[in-house]
Amino acid sequence: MNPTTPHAPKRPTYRLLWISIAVLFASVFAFRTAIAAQDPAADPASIRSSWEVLGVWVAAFLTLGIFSFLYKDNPLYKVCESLFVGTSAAYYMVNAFWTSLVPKLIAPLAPGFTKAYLLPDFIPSGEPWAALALALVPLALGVLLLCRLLPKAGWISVWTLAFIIGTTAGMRLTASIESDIMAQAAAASQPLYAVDPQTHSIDWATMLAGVVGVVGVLSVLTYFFFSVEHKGAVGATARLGIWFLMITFGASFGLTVMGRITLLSQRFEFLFKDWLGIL
Amino acid sequence: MSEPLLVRLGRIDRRWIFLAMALSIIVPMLLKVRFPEIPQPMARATFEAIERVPEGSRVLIAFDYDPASQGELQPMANAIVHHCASRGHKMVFMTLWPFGGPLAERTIDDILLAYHPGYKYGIDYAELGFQPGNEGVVKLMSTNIPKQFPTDKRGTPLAQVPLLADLADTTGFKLVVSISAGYPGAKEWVQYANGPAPEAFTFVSGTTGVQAAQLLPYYPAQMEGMLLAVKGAAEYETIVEEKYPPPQHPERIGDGRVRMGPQLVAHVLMIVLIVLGNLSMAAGRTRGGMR
Amino acid sequence: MLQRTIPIAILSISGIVLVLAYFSPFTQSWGEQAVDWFNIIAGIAYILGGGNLLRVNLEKISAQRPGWAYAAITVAAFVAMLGFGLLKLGAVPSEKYPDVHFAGDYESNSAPYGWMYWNVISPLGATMFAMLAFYVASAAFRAFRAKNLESVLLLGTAFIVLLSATAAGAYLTGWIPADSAVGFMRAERLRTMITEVVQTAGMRAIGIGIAIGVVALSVRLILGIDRSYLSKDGGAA
Amino acid sequence: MIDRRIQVRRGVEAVLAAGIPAAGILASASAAFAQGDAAVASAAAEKDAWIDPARVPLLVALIVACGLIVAAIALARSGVPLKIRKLAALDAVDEAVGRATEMGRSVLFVPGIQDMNDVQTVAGITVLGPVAKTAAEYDARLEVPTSRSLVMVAARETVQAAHFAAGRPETYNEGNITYITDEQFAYVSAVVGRMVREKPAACFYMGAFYAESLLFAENGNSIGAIQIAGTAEPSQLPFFVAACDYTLIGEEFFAASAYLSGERDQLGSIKGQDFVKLAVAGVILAGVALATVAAVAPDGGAASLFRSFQSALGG
Repeated sequence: MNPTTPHAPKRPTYRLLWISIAVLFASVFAFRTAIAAQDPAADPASIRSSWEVLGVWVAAFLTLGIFSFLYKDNPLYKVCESLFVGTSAAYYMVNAFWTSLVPKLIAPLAPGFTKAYLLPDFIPSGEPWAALALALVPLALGVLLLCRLLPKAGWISVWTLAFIIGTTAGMRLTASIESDIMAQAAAASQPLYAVDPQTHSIDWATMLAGVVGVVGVLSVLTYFFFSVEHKGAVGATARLGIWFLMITFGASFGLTVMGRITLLSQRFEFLFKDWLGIL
Repeated sequence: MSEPLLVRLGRIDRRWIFLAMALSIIVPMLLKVRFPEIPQPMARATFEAIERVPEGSRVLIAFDYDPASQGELQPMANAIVHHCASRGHKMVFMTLWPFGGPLAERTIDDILLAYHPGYKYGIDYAELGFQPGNEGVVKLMSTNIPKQFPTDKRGTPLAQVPLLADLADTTGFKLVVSISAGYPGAKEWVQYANGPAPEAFTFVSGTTGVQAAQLLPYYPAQMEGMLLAVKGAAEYETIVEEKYPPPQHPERIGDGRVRMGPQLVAHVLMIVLIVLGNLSMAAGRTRGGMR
Repeated sequence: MLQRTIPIAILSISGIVLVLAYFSPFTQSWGEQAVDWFNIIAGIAYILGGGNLLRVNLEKISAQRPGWAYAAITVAAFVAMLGFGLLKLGAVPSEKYPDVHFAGDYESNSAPYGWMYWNVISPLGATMFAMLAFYVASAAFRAFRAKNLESVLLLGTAFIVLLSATAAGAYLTGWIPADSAVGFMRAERLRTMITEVVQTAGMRAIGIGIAIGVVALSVRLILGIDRSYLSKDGGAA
Repeated sequence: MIDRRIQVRRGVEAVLAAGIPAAGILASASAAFAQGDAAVASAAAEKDAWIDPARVPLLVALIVACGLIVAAIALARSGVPLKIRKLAALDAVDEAVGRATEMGRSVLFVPGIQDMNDVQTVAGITVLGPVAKTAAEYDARLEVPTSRSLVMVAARETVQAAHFAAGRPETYNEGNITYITDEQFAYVSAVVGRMVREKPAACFYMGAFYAESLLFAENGNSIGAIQIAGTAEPSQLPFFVAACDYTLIGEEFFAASAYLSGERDQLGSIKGQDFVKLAVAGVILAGVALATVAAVAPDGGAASLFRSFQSALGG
């Protein structure tokens, strides 16, 4: 497969980028030392250990490295990205090892070793043989799964995949019907008539909400009905369903945008409060 | 005849838009712009749901998110933990996300122990930590917690932790809270813990803007309370701070309201960008522009 | 036989056990045991992820393909984090068992593993996601067109939600008297109506549709009708 | 409802060893386990029911739903012709590819960023078939950048088969279907770079998408391309619907792939899901009727009927 870059572009110069980041760091460093010299109490970082201060600076450097992609894709961004991919993959493995593999796999297989070196508070099970036997099953299936890494023996991992897919299907079958179909049908069954308990007059607001709710669910369900062409009454209902869908997607769009903006303001908060200390 | 401003605007370099978004957040942040938050029905219902849980009951708080969603969800986590501690609840912390563990621990140090120094590990609060398996963890906890968590996060068998010794399954909690950024999260708690035993415990969730829409159908029948993104957090913080003012460091449960300042300016910018984009396209088309 | 019949049998049996365990208390602990194994294997799968990453990047380095230096950084970061985590280097010794090295807390901020979580993984992950605010802004200007009634409805609702989610909404519609007939036009009333009535109805119908799709797929898998996961080279996932 | 479930747990574990399904290889385990921890029979004096009484409504719903789906698949297999309603996005394929050929520009097809184990990616590759066939007939250049090697293999097979079906096997060029990288944002920036350079006239986004749906839709718009998307990812649908010309929304995407694949089982499954949807709509209508009558006459018979209806559904 030929590499996808059609013609080697003139080696892009990132000089402007490096200079601007270097100047930024130097000025911030000077700025912070100036504040610390004036009045040590004013600089929140002064009380924290040097280990933490180094951490804040590394975090700020990496944050700016990722933001530099907005200006142009550059080596600094690629370094940050590969750092992220490497550290997070290792974090997954270490976490799974200490939280699940040690207490649930190594402990029953090697109780003595685990109690001595890994989990001092570990209490070996009453029937070590039974615990061992029950731990051999996931161990065997796990080893089969890891065979995918070997070029030839990859096919055997399908046994473990079958167990994972089967268990997932079994769990989701009952859960989907109970919580996402039956309970939703119950919640959708709202009355089309509502009386205000005190005044015994019609409570228009609740009644309207009930009608709109019921019409909304049924019309969107009609839109997702594939056995009948969208013509005549079905077509009109489906059209109403599309309008409900558009308002639903509009509201979801607003919520998603709100969420993304909050994440960005937290990053700027970090840069201006924890790193620059001017917020 | 030079092109009208609008059509030239259509070809603007997108980095100017990036700069506009950055400034729309940085400027109000540095000017410390604040707005009063009037709590709406959903945030108030969440507060009432937690208030109805009798004082000193055992509650489960699941930190189902990672640092990427910390900006949206940490304010809710802080406010909920403070609210539960002020009610004297016995709190059990856990997470379905591999990266959630340290977030729970930092909330314990910054909020729980800072505001309520009387809380002792093993008696008033405990940590179960993370377990892989996504919905499988919730499924197994709904019937057999000791099998899912042989030990707590510190490696002590559950039998030796007073708060967890008699914990058989999720019906052992009076309140379950899932601070949820996606899968696995609040939806899996509704399907695999609330579904099997609907009246066993009160279920409340705080969620990101992205996942909020998918959880709305569960409110209020299967989920008594729901905090929608940073707006929900800001409203909920207002009510909690009114009733349970923190002894010191009040700013630690104020992040929601702090972030609502830049939020307003950025939202207005988004609307302006969409309107301008459409105007420039319309202007472009009337001059026989591309497509 | 080994490549087709046994996997299909394993899938069907584990699926049926899980469904049965939900209905009959007698088989409940069978279901619990299957899910316990499922969770352990999910943990082992993370090792597969790490192994794959190592293999792909080591190949890239040995073949000196363009950008192999970044692959080297990924491998170095991976090995460093793995070393600090598995060997608990620099971990804070536990008070109860100071002499048992592996009982130490490796995730605390002063241990290298915890330090890298808070100062490398956390800022990188958070900033990667924060970039989306920039992308949604430029997409707002260049992609979201009000070309027909449907898109006008969508963008109009988005405007209402964006405005009413902040104090701007209250500012713009605060003058409408709350108890008057047109009181529902107030921003927060509009937002509550849109979110709790219309959006809930729409998402409820979409949710029911997706749930029925999950039921159909699960039935096809458990009854062995759908065998796409057994694709030719055996390693479908 | 709290104590309605009979907690017979410890007593059953002795039976467990004999019934370990997945590990038939461990006969010794069952023997060792049989004399396991004392089977503490449940303290409750109640008779151990075979089926937990509270789950009976769920069991009925499960049997009805699965029955309808399996029946529909059997119907499809027996050769009954099954029709799926017209999907606007599919009719737009000819228009889009035709336009690309007129303007002498390429067609881009992005099959999402997940692997073949994701149902949406499989549906995306199925939709690739007819798109490739139309492109072959119009002799338009079709590019398919993928982010998983397995997806590239599947895409190449589909496009080659499409070229055969269009009767032009010689125009099939394997080089147009490339594997770029597994990493999400690296893949996105590579594809977006190519979009801006080659300015395809028609862009298809069919599969599982996350945050990058924005980037594709934005750049597609800025080069003036017709954009047709299809995904079941709820968080990305608002962006695709707002930015693209046609969108296959959630289930429509799976219905389209079933219709295009023409595979009996898939068509039968879609039909079965329609039957279940009809049943659910019926239940909702009944519920609404009961609720309305109960609201009108709060102490009438309907009110108690409605309460049992709600509790049966677990509402």
